[in-house]
Amino acid sequence: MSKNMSKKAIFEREFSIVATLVVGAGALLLSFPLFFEEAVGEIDWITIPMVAFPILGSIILLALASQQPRGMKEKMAFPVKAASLGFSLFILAISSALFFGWLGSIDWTTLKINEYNMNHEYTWINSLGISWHVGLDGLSFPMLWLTTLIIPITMITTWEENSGWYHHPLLLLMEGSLIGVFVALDMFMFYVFWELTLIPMFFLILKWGGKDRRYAAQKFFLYTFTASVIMLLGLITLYFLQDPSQYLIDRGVLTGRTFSMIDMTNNAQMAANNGSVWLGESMQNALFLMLMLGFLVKLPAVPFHTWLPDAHVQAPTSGSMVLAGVMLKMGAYGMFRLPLTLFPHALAEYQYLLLAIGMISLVYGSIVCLGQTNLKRMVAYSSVSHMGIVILGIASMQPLGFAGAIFMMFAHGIISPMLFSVCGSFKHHYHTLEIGSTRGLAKASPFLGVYMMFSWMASLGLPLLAGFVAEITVLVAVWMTFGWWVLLPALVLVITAGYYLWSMQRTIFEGSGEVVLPEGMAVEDARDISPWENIGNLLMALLIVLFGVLPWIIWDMMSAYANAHFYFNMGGLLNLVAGGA
Amino acid sequence: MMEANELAILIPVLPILAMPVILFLGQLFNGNAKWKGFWKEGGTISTAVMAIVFLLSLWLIVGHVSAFSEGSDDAIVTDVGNWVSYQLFTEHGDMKAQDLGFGMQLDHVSVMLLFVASFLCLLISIFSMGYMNTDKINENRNHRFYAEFVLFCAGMFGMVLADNFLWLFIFWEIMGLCSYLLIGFYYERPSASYAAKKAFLTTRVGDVFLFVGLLIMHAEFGSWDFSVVFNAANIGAADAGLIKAMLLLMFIGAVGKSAQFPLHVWLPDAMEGPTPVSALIHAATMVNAGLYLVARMFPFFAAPAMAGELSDVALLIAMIGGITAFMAAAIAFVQKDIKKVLAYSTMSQLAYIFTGLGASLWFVNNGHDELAFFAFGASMFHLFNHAMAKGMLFMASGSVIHEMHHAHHHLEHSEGEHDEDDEDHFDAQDMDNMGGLASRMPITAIAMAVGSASIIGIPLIGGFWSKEGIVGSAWKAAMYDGGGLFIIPAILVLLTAGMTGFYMSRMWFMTFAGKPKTEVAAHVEETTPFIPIPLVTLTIMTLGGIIFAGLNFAGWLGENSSNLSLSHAPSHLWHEITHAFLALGSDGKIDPLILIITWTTILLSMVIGPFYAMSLYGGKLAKGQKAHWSIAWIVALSGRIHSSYKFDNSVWAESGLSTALRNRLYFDQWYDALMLKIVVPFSYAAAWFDRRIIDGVIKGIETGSQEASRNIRSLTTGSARDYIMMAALGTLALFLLIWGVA
Amino acid sequence: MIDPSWVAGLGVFLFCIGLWGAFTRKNAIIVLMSIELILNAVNLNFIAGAAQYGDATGWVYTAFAIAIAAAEVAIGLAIFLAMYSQHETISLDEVKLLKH
Amino acid sequence: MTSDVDEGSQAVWQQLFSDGQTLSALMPEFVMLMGIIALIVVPNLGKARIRLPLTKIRIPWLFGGQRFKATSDPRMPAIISIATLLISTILALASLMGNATRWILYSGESTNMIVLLKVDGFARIFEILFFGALMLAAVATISRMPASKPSKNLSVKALIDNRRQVDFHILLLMSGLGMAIVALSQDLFMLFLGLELASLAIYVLVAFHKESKAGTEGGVKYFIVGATASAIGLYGMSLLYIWHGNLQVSSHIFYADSGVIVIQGLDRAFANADALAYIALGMMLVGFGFKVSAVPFHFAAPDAYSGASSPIAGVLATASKAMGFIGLMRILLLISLPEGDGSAAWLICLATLSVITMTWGNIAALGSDNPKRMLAYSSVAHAGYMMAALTAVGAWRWGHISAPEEAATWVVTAIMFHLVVLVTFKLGAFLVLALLELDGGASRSGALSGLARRDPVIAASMFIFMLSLAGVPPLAGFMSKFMLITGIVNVAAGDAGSLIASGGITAFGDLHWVWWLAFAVFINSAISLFYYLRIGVIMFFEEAESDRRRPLPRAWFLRLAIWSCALGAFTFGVAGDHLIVLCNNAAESFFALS
Repeated sequence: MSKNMSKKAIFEREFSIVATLVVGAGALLLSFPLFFEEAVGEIDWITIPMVAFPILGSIILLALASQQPRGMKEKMAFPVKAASLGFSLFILAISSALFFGWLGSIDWTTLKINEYNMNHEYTWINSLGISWHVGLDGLSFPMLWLTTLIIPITMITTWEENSGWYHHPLLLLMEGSLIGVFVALDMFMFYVFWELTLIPMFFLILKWGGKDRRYAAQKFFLYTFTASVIMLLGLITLYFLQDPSQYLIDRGVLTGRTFSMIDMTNNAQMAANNGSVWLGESMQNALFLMLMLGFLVKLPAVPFHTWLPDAHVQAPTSGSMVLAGVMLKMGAYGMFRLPLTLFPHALAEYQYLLLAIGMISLVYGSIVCLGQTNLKRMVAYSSVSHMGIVILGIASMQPLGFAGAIFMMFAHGIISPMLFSVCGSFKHHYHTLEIGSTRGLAKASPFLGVYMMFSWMASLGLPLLAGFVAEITVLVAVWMTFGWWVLLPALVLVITAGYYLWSMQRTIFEGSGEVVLPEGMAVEDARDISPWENIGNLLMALLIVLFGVLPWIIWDMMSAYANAHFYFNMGGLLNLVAGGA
Repeated sequence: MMEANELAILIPVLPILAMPVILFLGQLFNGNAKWKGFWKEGGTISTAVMAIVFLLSLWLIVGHVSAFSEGSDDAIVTDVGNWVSYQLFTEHGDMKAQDLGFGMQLDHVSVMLLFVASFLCLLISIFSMGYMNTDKINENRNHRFYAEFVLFCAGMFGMVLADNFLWLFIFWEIMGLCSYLLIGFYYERPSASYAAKKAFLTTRVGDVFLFVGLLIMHAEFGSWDFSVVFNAANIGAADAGLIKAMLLLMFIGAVGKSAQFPLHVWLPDAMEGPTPVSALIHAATMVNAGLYLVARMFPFFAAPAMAGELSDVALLIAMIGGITAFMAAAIAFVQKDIKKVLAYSTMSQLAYIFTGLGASLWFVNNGHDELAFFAFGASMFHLFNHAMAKGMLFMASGSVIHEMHHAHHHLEHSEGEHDEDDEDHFDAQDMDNMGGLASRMPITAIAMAVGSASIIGIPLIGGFWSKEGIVGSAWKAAMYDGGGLFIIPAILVLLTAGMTGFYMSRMWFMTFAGKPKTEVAAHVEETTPFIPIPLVTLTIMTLGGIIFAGLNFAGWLGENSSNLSLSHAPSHLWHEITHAFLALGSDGKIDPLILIITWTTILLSMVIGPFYAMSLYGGKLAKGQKAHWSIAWIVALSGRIHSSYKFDNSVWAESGLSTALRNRLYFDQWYDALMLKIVVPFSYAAAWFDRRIIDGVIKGIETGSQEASRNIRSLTTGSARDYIMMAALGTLALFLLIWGVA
Repeated sequence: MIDPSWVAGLGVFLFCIGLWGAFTRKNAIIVLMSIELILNAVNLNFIAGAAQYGDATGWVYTAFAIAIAAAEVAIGLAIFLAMYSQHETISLDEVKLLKH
Repeated sequence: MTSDVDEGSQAVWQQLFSDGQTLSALMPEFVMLMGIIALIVVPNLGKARIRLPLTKIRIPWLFGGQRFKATSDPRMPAIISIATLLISTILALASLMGNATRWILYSGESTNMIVLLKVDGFARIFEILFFGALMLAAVATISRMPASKPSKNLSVKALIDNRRQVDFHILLLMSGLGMAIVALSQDLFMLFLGLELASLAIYVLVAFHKESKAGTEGGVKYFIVGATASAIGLYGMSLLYIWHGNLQVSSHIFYADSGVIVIQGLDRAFANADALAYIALGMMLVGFGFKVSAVPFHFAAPDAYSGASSPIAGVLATASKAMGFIGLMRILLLISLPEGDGSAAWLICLATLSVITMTWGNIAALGSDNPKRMLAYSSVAHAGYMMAALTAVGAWRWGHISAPEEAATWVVTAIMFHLVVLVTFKLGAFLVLALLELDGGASRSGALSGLARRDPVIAASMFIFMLSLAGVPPLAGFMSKFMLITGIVNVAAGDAGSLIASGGITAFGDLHWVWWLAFAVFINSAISLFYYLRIGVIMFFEEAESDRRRPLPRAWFLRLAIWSCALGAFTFGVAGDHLIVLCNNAAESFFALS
């Protein structure tokens, strides 16, 4: 549209856009207390900005940048990137302030089940009892903090991605929708954000992806969407299994029911407390399976995992980092939030099914890793294998297992981005991901080698790095519930070490003196990673060490959540565990 | 004393903190002249840290030793802090609050190990400043070495000090990582990176079993703290079968770490690392970790509830020890590489200690506490002696190699044309290139002689005191009723004593006696700085074994009650000697069995082994070469024997057995075959399955739906009449349906 | 007067003929004629019903139906003309550019 | 559906043309009529004069002669029709707000009276839908006829001739009038009249491009099949008339001065229906099935869509489909739902029909390269979704549940909501194609390639439409599909909620099997996502074809329409609450019988 426009005209238009947006936003912000205060009650000044700022910010930046002529876009890249980084850092500041109690001085370890900090509810679609309902607890807050942490790091690491005026705002959009998923306490809202996350990822893969990016992106979108619509069907069924008479009139004017997780959990809790099975056995099982399907695909667990390697291999570094770092955790988070909380009996019923799925994901995933010739694909399968540990922790039905699983989510959330950023740098500098096509890169690019070794070691569960805490806690729980089954995960520890060390030996080591580069690559082209990648990797490495040496920083709230959760489900689980162990 | 305890945490923490500092500075000043000169590329820092740590631990040790001798509690525990706390849901349906904290515990064994570790680490750090920094190949990357080195030491200290099995395991794993890094220090060598991977994976296999054992322990005791786990009442409450399984699993872990059969394959390859690393891993630290773990199992066997239950575990331990000792010694016969010889001798000596521990555990489990304490003490004492001697031997061999290297370089330069690949042809570690070095590097020669003597067990020198005790205990165990199968390890260790005598002296003579076999060997000079310091120190330590014997170190290590006092050292020394040579028991009677065993051992190890070695490999020095008086007579003697007794061992040399030994009994081949022929192809098959079958289903759905779409759309023929016809048929179907329902 | 059922019967007969024609004939105009037949059957039905119930609305319906039929024919023929000017045929089987 | 009409009903009964009230009640329709007349008259105004005989006085006589500039302006007809539609939309909205139910009835003698029209929220919402959709189409075609492919012997100049515009917009308004009558009608034949008025206009509109082969061919096919179908439907009605004696949708009791007059409508009659009645029902299903393009009556639809110009295709996919659904709902939900225990007779066949329809539509759309055909098939699929919801009502076992009407009302609400928001994104998608047609045809997916480069805003809105069609939150399409599903599941769950609350247990097997229809809908929407996403991929990540590098033409009105559609598609998704409430009131008035 804007072909031969004068600089002046461009400037005027930009100015007008910015001015209108800024003025509009300011007016909205100011008018909020004036007009809506009494309408909605006191306003949630923490969560709403955390969700809204990134999304609005990204839309503004995209709108601003997409209208520019070609040359202008490249010029705008830097300010846009800086702006998006600034947004995400701002969000990180908020969440960290919450974490360390500087904001609202919140103690995350004292929450009971179904108690939430910053619990706000505004009616949204009143006729169906849908509301904008947010809150945070020991389960969702670590995930939220992880998100706010990983996104800026991703932005820094992939700072030099081409057409960044488009790339970084997408990451920002990603952050907003992910935060929405983690703060949602209304099932409808949860689902909306759940699906919203797909769109930026779709674009990331499609725009910056590899050769088969089109296939991978569509597969990713379709696969997860299919699973989650079945999950949605389960949610709707659950919705209609409530009794209209139970709720106030303002819950679902037309249906008299509600999507609020809190109310659902209350019902389940009441049922559990008086020893009865909420909704009845078969209904619980059916709904449990429907919800779990959606989450297992997202996790992903074998045999629903095949979208992951394709997506990862084709995705750009940033996409892989966010996908592995945060999006996979949505699945596990959802499991804890809905099925495990609402259907303890079904959990007990399908304990051994989960055990089987977890074991298969773990063992099979690691064996397949060993057989990969593509570095990124190997790492992707290792994600599958690690998520198997999460499932095992759930299947163990031990508070320790639950806490360990949550910690695994967090630990993998900070380790896997580093894995993928290393793979990305490898691809970026050596234009290949084939294991064995290079030798002795540690000489040519020592930092790459160091980070690769570090992240590899972190991922194979080396003590005093974040992964180890999760593994040992989960496996203790697994032994206590399943006994000798624990030998399989133990075996996997060896296999994991095997494929990681083997891949390192065949990429960054050997070469006896001179570096072996992939065909058609001159030695002088072999450079070390860029400062940006360096910073990003260093940050992640520090985090991994921090949470490996001092896990209690974040472990305590997870453990508190798991315990509370467990006391709540006790009524249902006691006899079963006693029988099952 | 409390101060010492509070400061004790610094012992592992200081090195850990030193590591990033060294790395950072190294990155910063890499290539800088001052950094190379004064700072030794971090060597100075690590030495300083090690010195501080050594002083700290000395302080700690002295304090505790005196505390022990005042008869205070045997273990002093300091709690440092909590790590993670959680809740457990027991089968009885109640929630137990748990927490995994880190604390430090000191008792006799850990005191001894702490001393060994800190002392040797300090010496090795000094040694490396000489060895590493004067070698071209390490230019500008020594800071990596020192960083990994200090981390390694931290792991060792932490493991020794930890007061619960979780932290023991954590530091254990850190050591595994560091051994990986250090063995793979020359990562550009395929052999090195292969060896590193092998070491990590092999030990990892053991670690995993240990891990599972720890899980069982946690399930049984609900904790990993020594204080809880070693409580006899708790052990009594636990399930005996599971305890047995737990001990077995933990022992596999120890086997992996201490390179015992069948997980021994990694140790010889680990020689790929720089020599200080070999000294570190194979003498001072890592290999002792396994022994330490097994020693830690003592209370389980001692617990009354387990009496008689676990004797076969003990037997297994001893058996593995015996087999490994014999096998390693046999392989050591044919090794040409000086460090390989030492590696196998390490294996074999550790195996001795395992045998001794096995005997001790067997005794205590069958209620013969006295003998148990004796065997235990002997084993620990042997650990001590072996650590000292072997550390020294490795450093001495390092010095030899280093000087050989230098001499070679020197020659190359003097001859002018200097091409790199020539260096590869010349193997500075091959004993066939050496010979006659006794005169050229006296300090090294003496140190090596003393060390070998200690390993062989020449009377009155360090190793002698402990080895006797181990062999004797094994035989005693064999002779006691129920210990019948102990005869196998007993015989094996007895034979091994003789073989030790052979291969150690073989190494010494091949290296130092006779004429120089190559031009290089003739030009060796002993010039490198720093290297002599540790050699001399350790020579003294080794020779000082007799003092430790006098102090009843063994007894002190064995039964926690007795104390170290110089006052009745002489009397006790006399008691020791009589006990050693006349098998005079405490009751003043002579035990004939032990008498026979003792003298057989002495004969084998001191006479027969060395004699054959001399006759095969001995020889006079070249004309004009003078050795130091302390070893000159040995050289001379070897020369005489060599010339007078000619053995023709060509038959044996060609025999299949020796080939098998040269190929390390084909263990490595088998393991590699297992990996490459079975595991890897299987994994490729799995990958194929994943792509083609599981993902194939998805792809099939996609293609199938496209096909279906094509077919369906082909029904839209484009002719209006067909449309009407279709509609009519559909309507018909509808009517039928309505009919069916209405 | 005649029994309305006869009229309705005739209607059924016409309907069948019309339907058959619509299925079988290629020529668009003849198909249109068959559709007209169906509409006539409708008219007969309405008349029969009106006679049956003595209800005036039947007649009204019929009147409207005839009008509709006329309109349909007019539009139909117009469209056929347009088709003919483009395709030079009015055979329904020969215009199949758009398919699948 | 009704048991008895309560005596004291506040509803207003009035004779057709008896008083001014009818006029006020039917004001939107009259405005449409006026608009049509204006369209006929105004373009002919010119400066023609006649001389009085025997004098020199020339009286300006506005018809004929040299036309004024304004009246010959090609935009003028469109402006008139837009104004007309706008006014009638506003009027309809006003009367919706004041929602009073009026029954317009015709009485010959005082003995037999028939109810012709019922002015209520239901009708009003649908009128707004129709007028809105047509208005968007009119706005889209304001400046020129979007010509799919002008033939060589005819220039675009001729295509944008004022006369053609007049014809086009007259037809547009007529179809709107017909649709409005369908929405209002309370008597089946009345409904049929409206239907025919609308369809006949649309037949012509489809074939409006008589210069192109495709246009005429599509028109012919659509006409032939449509005429046959509606003839069959009419025959079914006539059978019903024979069977029952009137075609009233619902029963009534009037208290006229001549005494109590009872009309027994078909709803009562079907309580004891016989074979004839069901045959008639089936025939009418054929008639309306064609309008909603349900399998197997949908075959002509893709051809018609790809033959017609895109705005018209959009009207077909939204307004005309909605018209068909009004008929279906009247027949199935009002007439042929049995009272008392047991589910409706047509349950099984409609369930099968819906599943086949949605699956067929999606599978067929998977592989079609022509965007218009793809959208046509997708609209077939959407018909399937809505029929599934209808089926759920058929499955309702009356009396088993505390408040049965709620479920039925809810389903009708969902369908209405779906039809309304469908206008925003389905028609919007077609308008984007219209914009591309101005750039030389949109009959291949290649036409869309590189659209993001050429025009990011249009591409973004197209992507919004696609995701909305697929039902991706937070867009309107998701909301509507969500509501359809809730309708079905609500029926399937029955009174399980209160059962559970009272300590009872509901096994999963106790859910009615229509639950699986919801399952089918979701699986199908997952399948459909594939081809919708493909459009997105083509737009964003394929290089534009060599002859299509230049930016799109500035058709500001068309862009305006597209943007408003995109805005609606987003707004109704995140803030559809009020619309839901409106639809719910309308649904209640739909079932209210007096």
